[in-house]
Amino acid sequence: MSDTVALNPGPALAAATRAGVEPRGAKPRRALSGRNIMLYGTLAVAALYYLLPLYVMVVTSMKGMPEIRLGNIFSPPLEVTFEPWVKAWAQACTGLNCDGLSRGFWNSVRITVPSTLISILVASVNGYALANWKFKGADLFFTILIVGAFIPYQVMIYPIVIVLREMGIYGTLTGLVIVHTIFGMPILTLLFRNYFSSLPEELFKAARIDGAGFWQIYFRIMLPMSLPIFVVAMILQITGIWNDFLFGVVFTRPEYYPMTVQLNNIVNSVQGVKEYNVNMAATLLTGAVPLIVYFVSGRLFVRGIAAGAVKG
Amino acid sequence: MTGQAHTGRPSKLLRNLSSKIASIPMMLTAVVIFLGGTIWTVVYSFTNSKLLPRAKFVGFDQYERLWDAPRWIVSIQNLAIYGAFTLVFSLVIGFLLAALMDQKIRFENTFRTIFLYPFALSFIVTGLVWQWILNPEFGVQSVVRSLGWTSFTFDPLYNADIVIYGVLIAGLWQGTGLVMCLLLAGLRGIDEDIWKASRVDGIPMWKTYLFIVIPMMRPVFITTLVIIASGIVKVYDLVVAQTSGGPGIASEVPAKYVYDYMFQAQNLGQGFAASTMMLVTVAIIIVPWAYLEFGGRKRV
Amino acid sequence: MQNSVSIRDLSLSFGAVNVLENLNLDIGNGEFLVLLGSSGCGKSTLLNCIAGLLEPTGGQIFIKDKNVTWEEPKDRGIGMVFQSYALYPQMTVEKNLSFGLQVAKMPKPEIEKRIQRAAEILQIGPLLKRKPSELSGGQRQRVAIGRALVRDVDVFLFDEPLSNLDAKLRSELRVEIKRLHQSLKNTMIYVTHDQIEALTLADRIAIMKSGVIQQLADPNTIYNAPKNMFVAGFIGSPSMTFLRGEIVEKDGKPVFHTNGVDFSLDGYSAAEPLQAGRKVVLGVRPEHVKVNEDSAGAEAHQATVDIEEPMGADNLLWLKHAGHSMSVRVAGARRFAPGTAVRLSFDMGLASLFDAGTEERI
Amino acid sequence: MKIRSMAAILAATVVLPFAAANATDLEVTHWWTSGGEAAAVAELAKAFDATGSKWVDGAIAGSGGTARPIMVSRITGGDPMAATQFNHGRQAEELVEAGLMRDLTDVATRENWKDIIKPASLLDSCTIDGKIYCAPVNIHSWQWLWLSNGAFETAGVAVPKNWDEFVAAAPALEKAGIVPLAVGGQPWQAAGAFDVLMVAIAGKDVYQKVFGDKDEEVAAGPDIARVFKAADDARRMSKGTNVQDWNQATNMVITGKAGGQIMGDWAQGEFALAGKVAGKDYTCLPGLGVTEVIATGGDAFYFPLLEDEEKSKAQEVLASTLVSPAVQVAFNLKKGSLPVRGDVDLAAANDCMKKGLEILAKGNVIQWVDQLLSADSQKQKEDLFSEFFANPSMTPEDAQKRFVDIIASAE
Repeated sequence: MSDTVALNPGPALAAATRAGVEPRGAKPRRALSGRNIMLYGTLAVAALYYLLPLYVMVVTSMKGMPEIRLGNIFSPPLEVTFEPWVKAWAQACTGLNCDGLSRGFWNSVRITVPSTLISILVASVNGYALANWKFKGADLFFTILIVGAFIPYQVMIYPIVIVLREMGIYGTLTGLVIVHTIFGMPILTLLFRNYFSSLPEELFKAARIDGAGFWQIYFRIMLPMSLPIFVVAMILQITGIWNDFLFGVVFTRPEYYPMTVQLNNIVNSVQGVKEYNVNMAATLLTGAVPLIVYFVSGRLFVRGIAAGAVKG
Repeated sequence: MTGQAHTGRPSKLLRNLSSKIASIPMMLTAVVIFLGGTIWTVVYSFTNSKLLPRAKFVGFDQYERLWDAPRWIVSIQNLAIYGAFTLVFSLVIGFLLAALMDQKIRFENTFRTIFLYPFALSFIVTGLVWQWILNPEFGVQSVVRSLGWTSFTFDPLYNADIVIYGVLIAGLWQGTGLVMCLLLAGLRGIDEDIWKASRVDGIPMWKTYLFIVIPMMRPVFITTLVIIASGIVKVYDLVVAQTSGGPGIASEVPAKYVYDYMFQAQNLGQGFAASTMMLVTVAIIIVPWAYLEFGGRKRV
Repeated sequence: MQNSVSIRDLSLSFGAVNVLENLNLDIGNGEFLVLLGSSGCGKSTLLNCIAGLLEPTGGQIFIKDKNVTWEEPKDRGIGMVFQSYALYPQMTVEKNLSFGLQVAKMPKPEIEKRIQRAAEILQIGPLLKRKPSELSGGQRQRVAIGRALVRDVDVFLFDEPLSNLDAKLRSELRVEIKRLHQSLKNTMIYVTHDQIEALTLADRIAIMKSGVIQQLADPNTIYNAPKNMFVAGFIGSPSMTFLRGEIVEKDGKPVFHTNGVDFSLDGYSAAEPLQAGRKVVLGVRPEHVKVNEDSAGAEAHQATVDIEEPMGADNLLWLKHAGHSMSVRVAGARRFAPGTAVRLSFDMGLASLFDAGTEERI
Repeated sequence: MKIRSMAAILAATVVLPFAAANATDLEVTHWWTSGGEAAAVAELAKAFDATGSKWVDGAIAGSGGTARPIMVSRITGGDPMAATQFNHGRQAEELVEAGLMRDLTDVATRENWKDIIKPASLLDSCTIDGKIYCAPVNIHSWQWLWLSNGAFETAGVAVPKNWDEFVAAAPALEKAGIVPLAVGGQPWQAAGAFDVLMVAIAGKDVYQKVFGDKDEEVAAGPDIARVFKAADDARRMSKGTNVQDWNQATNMVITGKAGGQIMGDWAQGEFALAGKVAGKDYTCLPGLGVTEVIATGGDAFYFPLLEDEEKSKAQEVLASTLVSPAVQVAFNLKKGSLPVRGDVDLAAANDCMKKGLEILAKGNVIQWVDQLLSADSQKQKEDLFSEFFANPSMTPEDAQKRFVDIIASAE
């Protein structure tokens, strides 16, 4: 843990990085004090509330339909079956195409990867420009952007359809990537701006004295110091874009439809029996990628937020 | 200092040129999409556009109809309730969890992952699973009843008076983990000497949190607030997946009104009028604050 | 002497706040100029303007007779050392030193040569492969100086380079910077709030307050003939004692009079005639007062010891004299119990006299 | 990109030997995604593929509410599909007026749609300014009351033969712990149930006056007041339904948890799927057993204007395929809906379907609300009735007042 402290020279940076790792509250005293029982008890109860739905999803997804109709949703499956998973992944139908979620998986990847990369690149450059190269009027644009974070997506569908149509990229992957970049921009720019503002300003000055320009400073000085905040941005974007349904379906053609469209089709197949087990399996399969990203990089997430969002 | 050619101040436009060029995507987004889209929306809210936008102006007709619509009124009330409770509860729960997590506990990583994972799931999934859990025939109610308490009633999704709280339970489940993370990060940013000082001064822990630590966490609270509040205004998917606005119109929200009228009712003008009301409300609350917070301040 | 850096009518304001106002300054070739002042006086702002990191609102800056007011920092021929060192954390020391040269697309052998030279001068050869995080504060600051050194520039800018170091390291590096200046003979502009650094390093000191240079002179003049009460009070520790009074005529000569006590002004060379009745302030530095234990004497400067502060080499006495409190420095060996009555004599040649209204030196 | 081009090469090598080299792909969007629906769509696709072109399926689940915005966006966004489903009615009116849709008058004249499509009102819905813009594919009627014979047996009362008997039997059902009338939570179900009640109780003429002529006075009059009284009964009987989707409500009837449900003919697919037999396990009462009429709701295909010459030709082929007799039979049998032409034989139809066909043959048809009211007014109605059915404190009189307002403002 402490090695991260040593890695960073600037006091502000060191504090920021260390901040994500070490608990700072008052120290606990005895192991089995009343205080500890309260502490862990509360945490355990909270954990139960957060875990319950996941448990229900997993359990339900492994039951057969007859068992679901009879039993309660919390009881473990009497007979474990993976049939719903298979069905959700490979057999569930959308209209004439009966290949389940698998159909949309690669599309989701094809959408998420470039959208995540480009939106982060653009937002980080914005944040960098706002933090270090502020020009007259920059704050105005930023304020509009922040207000834009509050605009419901649905409101913007028509204007964006028109803009994309005029640009001639409606229905293309490029168009969708741009849409994701636009709607990811407010929050990401805020995060990056805060992060870059928290870096010691003298580093930036030193680089300018060294003759580095806008892009050289960005790529050679700022980027290498910004891993934590990039991790945060990546997690937020992967989650958001992977889970997106509306844009994926409105701004592309069927050959690009992401996995969530199939999920929607499976879950909302209105005219048929509701197969809860398949729904849950499909839900878990669709959520798998962001979930894995969270489980793997959750630690970096807190550290990154500590480094970025904390500083105003 | 003589004989030197006098170099004039370069054009204002060219100063910081790279920065300006690099900010073009941001400027375009801000001006064309957010500002332009907003203006376009406002303009067309004064028309009777149906399926397609058309410039037949009808004055305030759409607004009169909007404010006469019981569903819109219910939506606004729901948003107010949902918003107020989400704001308060996610900050309170998020902060409590963060404070607990900050007590040098064991298994911190495990707990954090548990609290945070719902954020990885979409609102659609969140709505579905909580619909399932709160279903009186399968979920919590039936389980408690099967344990012997047969008069137990807990069916928020089928009770118009409390349905919005059912949505709230799901919304908090999805969002508080992130709030906790943000606030935990903020807590970790507090100088340890503050804790030492307050311990030496004999200030009770809760007082230290309330009067010293929380005021020091202002920046992180602002980021958190932006994220929570923008989520509240946009709440749509969750309601659609969990209750579809029901029972009746008891859990309708403004974003859903906008979407339904724009696309299902094919009455763009009405949808735009509702959007405009949302935008105006947001603008009245957010713009002055955002400008104070992000605008005039100079970097030190 | 040819000027290395010239500043003409420089102004800078943030909104309604004027940080610098019509500032003029000429710095000679090879001169070591210290910008001294308390925080917020505009000294760092001025340095940043010279570096090109801040754009002035008005006026011009010349370096080597070239108008660089609107030039990029890199084109100004300057190197800069920062308070927080500002080393790039992800690069080794070597990379830190070579970054600017690489950006300038300098050929590799030349870069290596320059790094070798800088490493030799600063004795950081063994550190070249390390990351900044593996260095001590003093080492980091050497590297930071090295980064300016390799640029092989005419003007070095230091922005409080020693403020983050502890007292011992600070005095060591101070000496080293002085040595560096002596061997390189570059122009150096050095910002600090520490008067010891200013007095020890500077060829000339510019004392600033509210964006205006109060006095620009060599350390000796600054110390002994401060131009106004601000400068007089700012330099010297403990501060100069100020006695408020007026000029009276006695035996045909002007005499300083306060609280019923007269001070002969013999030996003080006033720049203007001292008219009787003029309200003035007499400034006396602690070491310019002689203390005689023998309380009897012709001169009426009787005082009593209030507090004694032994400091090793010196002994600092706080005295009550004619209703004023006054600090006096005596040799460390001379001890006085509180309450002791003493007799003072003043070296008027080294005292300062200010107009009570304008606070300017008379 | 690589994968795509590889797939293209693969497809080319595989397809070329069999199909004509100029096979045209047509993308068709629709919201038919359940098992029975998909099977029905497959019939359309099969028939179209047989003409040498290719049906590329673009299904979007979640009913028209989810799918329509996507379709409209794509058409207005300049990246239209080749054909798309809409309901009979006015949903695509503006797209046609904006000149974005293809004029099918040529095909229709050539194939004499005016004479073969029955009832004629279907084609009227497709006609704007004398030109025909869509190909109707089926008729779905809403006017059905589905009853669970088992539930009534449990309650110890006879299976009702009309709405009044049903209302009278409700207390007995309730006593037996059975929800008399299942009404799902989705807004369109409540609104649809009301419309059905209106036709049944107030009759065809009143219905036509209110929705067709937008006559406020009739809407405020005693006839409609009676309908609201009936809706009030329905509301009382529907208490405790607690499901969202219509098919879950149907499932309550199938399992005997509910006595009956007012729902369109698509519900019989659910009964069939559960292995229930009409007349034995369940009973269907067209027109609620009061006024036997069939409303001609349903689906039609619209064809956006395309630049590609080949595709435009294929669009015409698709249009004529959709209304061809063989396709009509195959499609509607699977879909459980009625064909749009009177000259086909549906011998394989079940009892309930046959009842519908009879009524259709008698010409007892009305236009459905979708054809008479704009989507906007429909949505307002949905809001009103979903609130009405969920909120017992709303009086029928208040509801009627709001209903009158909606009719008054309808275009």
